[in-house]
Amino acid sequence: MEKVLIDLHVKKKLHTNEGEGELDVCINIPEQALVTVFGKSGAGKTTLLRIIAGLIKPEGGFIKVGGQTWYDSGANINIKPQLRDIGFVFQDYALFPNMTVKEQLLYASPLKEHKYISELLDVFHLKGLCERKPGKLSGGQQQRLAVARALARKPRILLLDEPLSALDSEMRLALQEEIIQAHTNFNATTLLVSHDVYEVSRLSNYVYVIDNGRISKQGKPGDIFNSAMPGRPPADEGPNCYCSVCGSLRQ
Amino acid sequence: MEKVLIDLHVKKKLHTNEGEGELDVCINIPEQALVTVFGKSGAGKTTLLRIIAGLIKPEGGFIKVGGQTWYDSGANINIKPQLRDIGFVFQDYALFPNMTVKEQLLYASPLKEHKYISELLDVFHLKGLCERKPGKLSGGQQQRLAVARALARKPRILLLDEPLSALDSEMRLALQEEIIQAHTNFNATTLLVSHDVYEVSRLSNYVYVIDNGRISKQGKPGDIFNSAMPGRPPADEGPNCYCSVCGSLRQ
Amino acid sequence: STSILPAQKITIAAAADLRFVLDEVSNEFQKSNPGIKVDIIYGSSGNLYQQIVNQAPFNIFFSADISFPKKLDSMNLAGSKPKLYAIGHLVLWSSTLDVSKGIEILNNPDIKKISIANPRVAPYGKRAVECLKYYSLYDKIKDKIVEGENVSQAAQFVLTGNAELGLIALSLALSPEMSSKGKYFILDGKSHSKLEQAYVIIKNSETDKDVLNFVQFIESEKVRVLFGKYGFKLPVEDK
Amino acid sequence: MDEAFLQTFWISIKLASLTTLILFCIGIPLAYFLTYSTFRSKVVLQALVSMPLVLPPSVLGFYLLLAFSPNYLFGGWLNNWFGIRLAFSFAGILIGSVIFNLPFMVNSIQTGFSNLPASLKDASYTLGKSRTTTISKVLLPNIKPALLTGICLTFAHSIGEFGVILMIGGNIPGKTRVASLAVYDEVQALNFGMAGKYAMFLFLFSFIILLFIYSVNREYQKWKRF
Amino acid sequence: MDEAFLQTFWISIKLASLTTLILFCIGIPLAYFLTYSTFRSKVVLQALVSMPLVLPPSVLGFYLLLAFSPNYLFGGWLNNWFGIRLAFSFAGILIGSVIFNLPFMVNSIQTGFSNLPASLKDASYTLGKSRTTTISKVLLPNIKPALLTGICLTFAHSIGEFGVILMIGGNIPGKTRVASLAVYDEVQALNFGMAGKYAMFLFLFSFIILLFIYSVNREYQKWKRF
Ligand SMILES: Nc1ncnc2c1ncn2[C@@H]1O[C@H](COP(=O)(O)OP(=O)(O)OP(=O)(O)O)[C@@H](O)[C@H]1O
Ligand SMILES: Nc1ncnc2c1ncn2[C@@H]1O[C@H](COP(=O)(O)OP(=O)(O)OP(=O)(O)O)[C@@H](O)[C@H]1O
Ligand SMILES: [Mg+2]
Ligand SMILES: [Mg+2]
Repeated sequence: MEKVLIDLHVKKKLHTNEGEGELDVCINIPEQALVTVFGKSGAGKTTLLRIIAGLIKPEGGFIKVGGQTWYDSGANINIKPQLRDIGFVFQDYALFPNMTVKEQLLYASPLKEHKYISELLDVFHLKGLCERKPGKLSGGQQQRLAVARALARKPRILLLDEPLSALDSEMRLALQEEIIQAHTNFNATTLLVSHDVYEVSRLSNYVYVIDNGRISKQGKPGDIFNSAMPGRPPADEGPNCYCSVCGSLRQ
Repeated sequence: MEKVLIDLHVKKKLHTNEGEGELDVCINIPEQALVTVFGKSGAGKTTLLRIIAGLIKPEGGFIKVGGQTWYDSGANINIKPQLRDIGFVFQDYALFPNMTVKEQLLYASPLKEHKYISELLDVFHLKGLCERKPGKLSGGQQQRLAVARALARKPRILLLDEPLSALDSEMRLALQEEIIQAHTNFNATTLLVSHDVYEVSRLSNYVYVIDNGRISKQGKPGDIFNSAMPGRPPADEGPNCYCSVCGSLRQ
Repeated sequence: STSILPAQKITIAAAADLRFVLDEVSNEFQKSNPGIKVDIIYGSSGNLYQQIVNQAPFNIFFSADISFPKKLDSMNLAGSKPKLYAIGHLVLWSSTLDVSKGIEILNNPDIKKISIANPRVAPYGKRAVECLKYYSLYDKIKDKIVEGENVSQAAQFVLTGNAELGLIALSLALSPEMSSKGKYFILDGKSHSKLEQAYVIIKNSETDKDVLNFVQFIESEKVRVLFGKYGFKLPVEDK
Repeated sequence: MDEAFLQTFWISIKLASLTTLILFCIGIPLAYFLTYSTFRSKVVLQALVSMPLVLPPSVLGFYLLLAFSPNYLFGGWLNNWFGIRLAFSFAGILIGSVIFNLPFMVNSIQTGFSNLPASLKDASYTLGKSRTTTISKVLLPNIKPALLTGICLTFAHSIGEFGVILMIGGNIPGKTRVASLAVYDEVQALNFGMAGKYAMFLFLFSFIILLFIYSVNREYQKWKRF
Repeated sequence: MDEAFLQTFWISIKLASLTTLILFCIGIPLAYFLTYSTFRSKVVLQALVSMPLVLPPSVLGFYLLLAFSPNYLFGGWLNNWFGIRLAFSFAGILIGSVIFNLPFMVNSIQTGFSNLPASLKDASYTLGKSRTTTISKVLLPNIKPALLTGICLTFAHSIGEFGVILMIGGNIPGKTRVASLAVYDEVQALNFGMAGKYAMFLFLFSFIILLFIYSVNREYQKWKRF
């Protein structure tokens, strides 16, 4: 088996629609894996990613990455987000209103690699907008910038919170390719939140399903999604529906 | 043919990734229709909706709704957004940070119909969160609130800018049902922006495709999406992919 | 020299009622001693005293009374004994009313406000209250009194017309700014204690020959005339 | 603490509270206009609003003294038609205080408005809400820290202000003699002990008020954020 | 305009610029601490920062005068060890001006910080940026209106301030006589014409500065928004 890179067990109280609950998850992610977190709206996916990034302090447990302990409630260790080598795509993008598209990427890139940034601008279809501030970008352009900014750092761990939800299917397919590329090119271990089963299947090799604050299922995408989802009719392609997503499945 | 409710022709300069362009569209929407606007990221969909809402002033053309002129560059008419009877779901939600979930709905509802609001809270799975402010909601919860708030007003025209993009497929299906319900219950003429072909097919009876600032295609969803999209391989359902979206097509 | 200030410059702290006369005096002095610059800083005597105690870089202090110079002397902060240089006068002043009948005017019901200097701080204010009490008018008109921070401000109140009548210094009433705009009446000296004004040289300045020059100049005939012009009586003359 | 002291103190509080109240009512529409209007020469108005900051208080007070005087235009009109004299009255120092504190209130509220995202206003408008409703229910509640700053600055500054009042107040006990003047008076009278006592009381009182306001604000902030 | 007036004016500008510069440097870390620290008793510090607003300038000036005096502890120490005398010197009035204007700068910047969404800080931290980088590259550029308000309030207020300087400056030409004192002096001299001329000059000068700053800010705002 591959070496485990991220090994965590965290607890955190949640207030959900159903009342008070607790997030209590154990996850092991091997080096260079691309793992998905899947779950209903409000299940705690974002919270989990923010805990890993060090933006929320859990109430108990530990987070170990490589040999290093990032968090340990027992030993009272909690290292700062700045020292965790991550790239985070926020669900609400969290772009800097004061910087142009290009400035955001330059800011994120520690070595200011102009060539790489120029590549990113190209791939994310932002070249023509590189002097604009985020306030003047469309929703999808903002999201693309958020992903590009996270990649600009070439982090060891990528945390992607629904990174492609605002994009049309064509763009989405292209950028899924980019995420796979980035993942292999600079060996980023990736944790992805997505609601799109096709996307999950295409990108990731392992899925965690969060339900009621616990990991209710985990396994390969094929195994998880072949067992029909609760409350959903079985797959059946009708002639009057062109499914753009499935349409391009075979690569 | 049904009576035309919205009749518009507007022009507005856009700065896109490809450089300066112009949005120049003509649209006729019959009363009680549910129409989709489809197009690439940055094509001008949001801009179009904001123009109809009166939040952006176009550079030329007119907007007529019912007998009333909302905008006319020639006659120098431009009525205020407050006087246009619309409900708008913003792509970035635009929730009020100071109000709880329930307060936002009450604020939106002109007659403060507690029963209806309570129904909305139920349907959108927000009842347990009704005393929370948006800062403490998950991404999907925020989006649900944004849709519920637009419906709370029972507007004559609903403008929905990717209203379900942040939701898991189960929730998405349920809320598509709600949008259809609202549409029939209070006869709202609806304009929807969505990237999800399945969603478009399921909800709407007419599609406008914006490309390069012009309406490049229009027609019934079946007609539009059966002609293969540019650059996409033809539809083909593979056995190793469970497509959650297509999976539930047949109702 | 140990002086903080560069040579050829004198800094004088002076009470507000001296403003016009000392300006003329220093002009005259500079005419006959070109190359010596005289800076005069005006303020209420109390405030200036306070600053001197806290080591303000002044060379001479002209107070509106004699008690502050005496206090400086007793604190060993003076470079000379306090010396009387003038005696001031308290006057009634108005731009609208006829004050020639004297203190009687205070019974005029048209008067809504009467301005005086703050009696707790300013020597002229203290004398004004004494005077009103002497004529048993104080309790009757108490509610009409408004106080200026110093005598100069009391003058401002009448000059702008916000008060109909003021009890102020004669030196101000004779100033070019006021003399053309209203009439004054000198109040009887027996109605209040004497306005004896004294100066001292500040410690360490008594060796400065420019300072000594200026002090000598104060005694000259030219200056006596100037003080007379602004209604001050001179100490010798008074005796 | 004798009666005169309490009276003086009470006038200070009355003056500061009324000033704050009046400026709150004037400040909101003015700040709104200055933030959102597209009127080109609004910068001139903006600069005028900030002027009381630049003019020394005594000079401002002196001009008010001229304006209030029955010998001049405005004061004469007031005097002849209404029999009102503003100099040396509570109404007069209130006017002075309102003018003098205008920039503190307006600039603070304006900073709040200009930090708000435009989307809030848009969203409220599309819900059919009038501008007034939008301001009172959406914009103002979202700039509470700025409103609080404005209120605190104004209240505190009018308690501490003495230059203008010195010029137009006439130091009349029970009417225009405020605490800050009393302290100044005692300092001038070299009555340092008494001055120290007054100043200490003023200090403690203001300190407690500020402490209270900031504690409340802290709770509010905590509740708003994560 | 004679030479003395220009000299006076120059001291005013020097004082206001230095005060603003110093407070800008102190104000940012202080406001940051007051906004983001979770330290429980920071409200006490917050209230202390606002105190100079409440104390009458003359009282503050008086206490400073005592503190600077070589007869007392602090001033004595300065005098004996360094031979420095702060009263009646430019350095002294600068210290007074800095203390007196502290709340204007700090409160403005703080309002700016507390209106920022938390996500900006979070995003910058996840990009591996230190706190200092985050403040200088992300937080500060996004609170430009608040910084501008702070700078304007401070600059303008230190041009107009005279109470404190009157007490500790001694109104010495060429050293501590600032424009606001000079105007006051002319008013005291009943020289209303000259006072008016000086005040008008001060007024116009400040008006132009404010107009300039607000125009620049307006451009910036336009550029930021839709
Ligand atoms: N700042 C907060 N403070 C307290 N509770 C919060 C906060 N943010 C979210 N929550 C609650 O915690 C729960 C989990 O939120 P989280 O954002 O992790 O959900 P999620 O799985 O990302 O959902 P979504 O798919 O809708 O984004 C939700 O029920 C939410 O209401
Ligand atoms: N405030 C603005 N000022 C100027 N240009 C803008 C502004 N907002 C968006 N644009 C530009 O106008 C074009 C159309 O934007 P719009 O938001 O309408 O796109 P969209 O079709 O909604 O895209 P998406 O699917 O990504 O949301 C984009 O290229 C964008 O860069
Ligand atoms: Mg989430
Ligand atoms: Mg859009």
